[in-house]
Amino acid sequence: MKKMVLYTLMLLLVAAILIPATLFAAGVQEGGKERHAFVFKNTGNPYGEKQMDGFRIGIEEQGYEAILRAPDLPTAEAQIQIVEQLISQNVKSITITGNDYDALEPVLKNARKAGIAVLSADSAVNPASRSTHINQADSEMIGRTLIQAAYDMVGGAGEIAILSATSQASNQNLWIEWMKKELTDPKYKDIKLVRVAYGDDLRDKSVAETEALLRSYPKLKCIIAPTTVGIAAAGKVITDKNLIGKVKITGLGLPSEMAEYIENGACPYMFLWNPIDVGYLAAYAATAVSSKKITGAVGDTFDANRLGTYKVVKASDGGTEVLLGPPFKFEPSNIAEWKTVY
Amino acid sequence: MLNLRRNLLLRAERFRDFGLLVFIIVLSLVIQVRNPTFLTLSNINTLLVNASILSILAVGMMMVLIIRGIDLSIGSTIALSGMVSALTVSLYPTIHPVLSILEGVLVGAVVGTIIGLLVSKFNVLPIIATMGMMNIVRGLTFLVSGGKWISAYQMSVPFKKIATGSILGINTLIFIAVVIYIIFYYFINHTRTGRQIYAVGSNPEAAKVSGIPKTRIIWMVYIFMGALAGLAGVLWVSRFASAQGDTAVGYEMGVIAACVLGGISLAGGSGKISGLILGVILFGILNNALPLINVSPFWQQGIQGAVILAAIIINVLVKRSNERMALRHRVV
Amino acid sequence: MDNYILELRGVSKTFPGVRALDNVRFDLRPGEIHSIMGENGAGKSTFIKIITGVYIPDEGEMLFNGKPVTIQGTNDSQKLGIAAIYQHVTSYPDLSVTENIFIGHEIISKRTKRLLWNQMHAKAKDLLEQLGASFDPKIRMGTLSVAQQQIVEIAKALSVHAKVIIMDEPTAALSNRESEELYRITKKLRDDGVAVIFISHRMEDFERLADRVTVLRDAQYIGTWDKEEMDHDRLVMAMVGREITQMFPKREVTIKKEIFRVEGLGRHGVFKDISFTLHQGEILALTGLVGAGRTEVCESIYGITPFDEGSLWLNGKHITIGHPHEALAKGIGYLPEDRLGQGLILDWELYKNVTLPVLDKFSQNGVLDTLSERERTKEIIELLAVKATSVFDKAATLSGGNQQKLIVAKLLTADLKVIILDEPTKGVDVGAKTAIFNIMGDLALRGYGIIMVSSEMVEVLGVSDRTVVMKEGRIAAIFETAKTTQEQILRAALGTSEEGLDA
Amino acid sequence: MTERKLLTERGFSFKRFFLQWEWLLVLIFLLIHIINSFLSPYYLNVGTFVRTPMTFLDKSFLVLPMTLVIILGNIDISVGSTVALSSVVMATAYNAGISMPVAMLICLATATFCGLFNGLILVRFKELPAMIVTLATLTLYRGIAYIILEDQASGNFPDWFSFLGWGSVLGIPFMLIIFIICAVAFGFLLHKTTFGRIVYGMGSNKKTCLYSGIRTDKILLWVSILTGLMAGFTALFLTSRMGSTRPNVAQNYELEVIAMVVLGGVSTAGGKGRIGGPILAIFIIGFLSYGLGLVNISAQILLIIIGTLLITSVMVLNMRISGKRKRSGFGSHEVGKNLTR
Repeated sequence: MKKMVLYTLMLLLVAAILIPATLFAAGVQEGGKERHAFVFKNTGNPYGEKQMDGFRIGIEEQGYEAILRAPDLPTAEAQIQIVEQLISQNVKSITITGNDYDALEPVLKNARKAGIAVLSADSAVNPASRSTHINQADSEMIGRTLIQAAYDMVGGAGEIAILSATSQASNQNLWIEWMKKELTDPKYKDIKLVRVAYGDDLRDKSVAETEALLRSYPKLKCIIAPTTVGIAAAGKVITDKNLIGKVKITGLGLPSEMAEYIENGACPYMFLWNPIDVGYLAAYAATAVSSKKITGAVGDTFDANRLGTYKVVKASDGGTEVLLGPPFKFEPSNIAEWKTVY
Repeated sequence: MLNLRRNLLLRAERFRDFGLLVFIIVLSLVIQVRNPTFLTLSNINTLLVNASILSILAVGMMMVLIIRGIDLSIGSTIALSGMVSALTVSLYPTIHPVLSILEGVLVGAVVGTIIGLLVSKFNVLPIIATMGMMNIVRGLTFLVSGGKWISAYQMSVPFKKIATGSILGINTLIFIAVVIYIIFYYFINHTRTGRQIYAVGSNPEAAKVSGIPKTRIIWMVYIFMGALAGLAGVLWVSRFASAQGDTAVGYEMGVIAACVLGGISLAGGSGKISGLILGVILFGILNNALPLINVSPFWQQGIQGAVILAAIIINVLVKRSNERMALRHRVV
Repeated sequence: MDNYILELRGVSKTFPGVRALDNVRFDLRPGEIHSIMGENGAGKSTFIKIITGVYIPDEGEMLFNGKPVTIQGTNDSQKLGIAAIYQHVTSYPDLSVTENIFIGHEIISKRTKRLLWNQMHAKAKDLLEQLGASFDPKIRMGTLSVAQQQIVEIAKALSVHAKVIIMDEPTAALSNRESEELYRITKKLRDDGVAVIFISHRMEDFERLADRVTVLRDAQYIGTWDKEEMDHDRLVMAMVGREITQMFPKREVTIKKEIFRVEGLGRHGVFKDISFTLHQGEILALTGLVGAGRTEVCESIYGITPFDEGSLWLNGKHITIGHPHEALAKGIGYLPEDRLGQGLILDWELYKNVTLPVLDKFSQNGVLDTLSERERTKEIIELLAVKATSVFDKAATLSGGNQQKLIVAKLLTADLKVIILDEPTKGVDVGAKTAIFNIMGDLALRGYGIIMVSSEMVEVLGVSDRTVVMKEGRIAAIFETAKTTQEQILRAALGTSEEGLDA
Repeated sequence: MTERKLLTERGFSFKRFFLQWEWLLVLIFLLIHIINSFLSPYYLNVGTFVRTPMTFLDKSFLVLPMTLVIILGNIDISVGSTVALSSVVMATAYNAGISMPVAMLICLATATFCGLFNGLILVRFKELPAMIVTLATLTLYRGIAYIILEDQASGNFPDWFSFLGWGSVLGIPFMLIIFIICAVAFGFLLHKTTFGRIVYGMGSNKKTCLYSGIRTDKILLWVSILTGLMAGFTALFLTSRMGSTRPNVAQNYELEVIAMVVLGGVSTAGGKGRIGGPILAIFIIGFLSYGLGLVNISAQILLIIIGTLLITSVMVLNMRISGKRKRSGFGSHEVGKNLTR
């Protein structure tokens, strides 16, 4: 009897490996189609899902096959493993949204040695490891625009604070730098940036940090949150503490997440580019580079079907990048139509 | 001599809670000095609201620890139950909040049942069983959500009211937490089954001969833990008005830490609600106050670690010195 | 007058590979103390586990008050009014005394089902007072002494109004005084009409208590006798199946020079002013009531728990011992009281157990030489006549006596001068006892100095050359064993004597 | 007195030999390769077997000491944080102008100290279970890493440093070579030396070891130190592979590592298990996730698979044990009682 159980369990054990494998093996079709890969920060992030969708559409339009990957945790270690696996599948190109600016350099260099075109999108990796970077929006522009937004929300004078994502997120930090630069403009002499808090993109921590900000700085007039989780958490707190109108929220957020708070006025308006377009553009850039049409050098131009023609320009970090365009402004008037999209 | 030993043991125990209380008071005063808004009603309210979810989980974890177990899967369970209930709400906005809560609790209970089965019937060590379930449940969460988040606007107002509303002037979260504490205080102190939890943890061998259904007790405790985690999941989602796949990753460590601060021993058998409450409050203060007193965000984790370490070590030192003193005073 | 309250016929029980009980019968009259005796492994424990429903017999029938009954679990036996007090006290250290008494049959209010603490505490207090115990039922069980815990167990039995109370080696862990207390209580129970099954292999228990005795040997029923028709020797014969010519083999050793001396040893609140000397070839008994601090003294000497004052002298040289490791290095070995918990690693092969204290001897710069380990083990356990088939046997598979021998073997691998044996015959059957005494004798002959901690007057008198009696952490008296009597020692232990020569 | 000859030699028994847990692991290992090569045309090539190990070997250095820790009956959940801290310290040291070799030594030293610190607390405060202590240091160490590096990543190490994680000698990854050396060393330590014997002893019954004159504290300290040291190795290789570091590297490594050890047939109850199992487990989980990665199975499916693998394998293990001897609830006392006779 014990033996029986033993063997059935052993079978279970094997099944644990076999069944899912065979089930999901469908994921690979053979047949010489060019394969282009997109690696996002982590799974279960709608923003990322949308980028992947965009990428898939862009690739399949061109008659190629898209591989969409993401680790379960947003770490560089995990992304390295995924890239390794993509290299062995000798895909044509890899487009990655880096969980770390530098940490992926070695593996990505290997990929390029193996003749794979490597691009970064959304969150950059360092110039040494990429042909070019698909920048959803110019960091400088984002930084400055957000400060201007805050300026206009607080009516030219008052305390503002920043609620960022993890202290480790490269692009957020870049934007914050630009915000600080913008603030040096005499025009903002009455605007006081009291604190940069980090919500680590965790709901509970973001909420706690927001509450702390409100408590420590009763005169706080505006919170800038350049991160989807942070801004939603902030909006939630403002709503619950019915401070709507007293403290305003702006920053970068998902329409779906923010619809509630834009509609109830906690957040007069916020910005975001269309992640679908980011992925879509990345798709065309990737094929362009992998097919040697362009090298990703400054001045190269390529056609991105419905988005039109794009030009590779110099990036602030010394590498090159492709700018998607100005961020889109979400306000009560248009939020309704977007909240269901992403 | 025996009475002496007994008294000092009691003293050590009482002293523990007392010492913790003193520590909390001192800490609060220090913070109060640095930031006068700390001991305001509204802040204490926020503090409690933020601590309430953790405290609910802590009750379950206490019972698990008492029966010499541990549960690392609660973070994932929170995510799953939260996601499931949020999905249902987004599909049927008219569903009554109480039903969503029950739904979440049910999901959690199912997870708990599986863990309990593994631990009590198949003798899988708790740490392993729950570690495995942690992965499985997390994976399931991603599967059911298909990578989507459920956002504020997709949730019915009553559902969001679960966390923001208030009963008898008290915020619902706090209210629920308090109710849970009362229920479980009564349960583990004044019912037969409740005491049997302690019995099993105190001497699992003896349980056999004195006819205590060891297996069933252990199983039950894990079901409770799961159910509470499920409840916490719904509250979580309702509170933050958003459900995502990676909700509460690594949350279990915080809960266990709170229990440890509350003086529940991982050796099983012992642990009191009173101590637990203190532990949870201390943990809540650490989370709430550090941002308040302008501690650099980069120092917060370090400080928390240091406090936990200090707390457990001081606890030991106090116990020891008590025993040594008692021995010195004993004449031979 | 054959109205039996409990009667078993042809009961058999088999475990994988082990015939634990073979066609055993037994009967019990109300208001009698019926002693079940037999060596370890004779099947006593299995037998009572069957009565209490922990095990279910393979064959045989059981009658309660003349009516056949089947007991499927502990609950059934409790319903019938059978209560058991087990060898290894099965209490809940973290729970209060009250709970320990009422566990399984708590007093709960009919309506709300909540526990009625006050009633339970009150009732518990009565029960304890009936048994002449004074401690507060609210305190945690873990803070009680073994004896007190057993009283609680008895109170538990009373609380269910048990008609049959089974005591499984209750005196094993008790000092004489506590045993006296237990005898009193047991007799009281009997006079109240309770039928008591008393399991033990302490002769004293039988002589002081039993009305009748049933003897088991090797899972077989040997017979049942009235107290009167049984004397010590015949009982031992029945138990062992062979005649024990000499329980305490006397051998002639000429006590040589002093080898070890303890001066003014003291540990705050535990013991004080402990001074004695030990000579080569001498067996020094260290006795006294349980809790008198004997084990504590030994453990301090052995370096388990540091002492606060006093000094140790080995061969006239002052030595300090901070850790058992140093003790062994200096030639002092200790056989701990708790065989399973401190003496052996049960799921280890014999040879691994034997060489554990002296692994360095069996390794070149850290690398083990298992072959020599096994060879040495073979020699030494053959020397001590440990019953085993190979050195790969697991320690757990040995009987109590052989396990004890195995621990002695551990000591012998290290070259020692002083050996401290803490209750070496505790829970060991008659046959093995003799063997162990023989070994001690041989060791003495070979010039070891031996300290034997023991509560059993008989063996203290039988084996030792001198006797150190401790009382409440101090030395009450030191006797030349040959020139002393059980009474003297007892009086010293209980603190009613002044006599005794000093060290 | 017994004339009966005592056996000191034990003949080779096929049953004993093939009933070892490792065989099941080997089976699974092969099975995985077969499945994988069926699933993906890219699987069966030299590249796979050369490059794949690199993708998971960094954390497997932790598996070796963790095996000791668990056999010892303890657990250490602070290893991930230790890796992070030592790696951060190394980077900071290097960027403060200290030469790389020295910085690497500092890294190892830091890690070793972390281990030692755990060990010291465990020794001085025996009342505290390892789980609690390491839970506290888990938070503490990573906290310190954050204090040091705040929101910065730190890197730009010399080029040769990347050789550790990427280079290979005669086609064999350098990491693999080092790992094999370490594995052999640990295997020897655990199975051939007195140290290993005592580790098993303490795992089965600390008291007995103490009463047998074993300096248990010393052993415990050494195991902790070894754990720290190996965490240092992991830090070196991980950092080398990433070319830069930051306070949040090596998240959740502890759980992955413990999972591997347990899958390797080491009982968390202590005293049982061999080094071979965990090593096999490393490669099983490694190649499994790699192979499934090749067919682009999503991360969450992988989570589920590994979870199931862990639980089922442990259940099988339990069956074997309880099959061997009558099951006995808790504690060795009970075993003793059942089998006495």
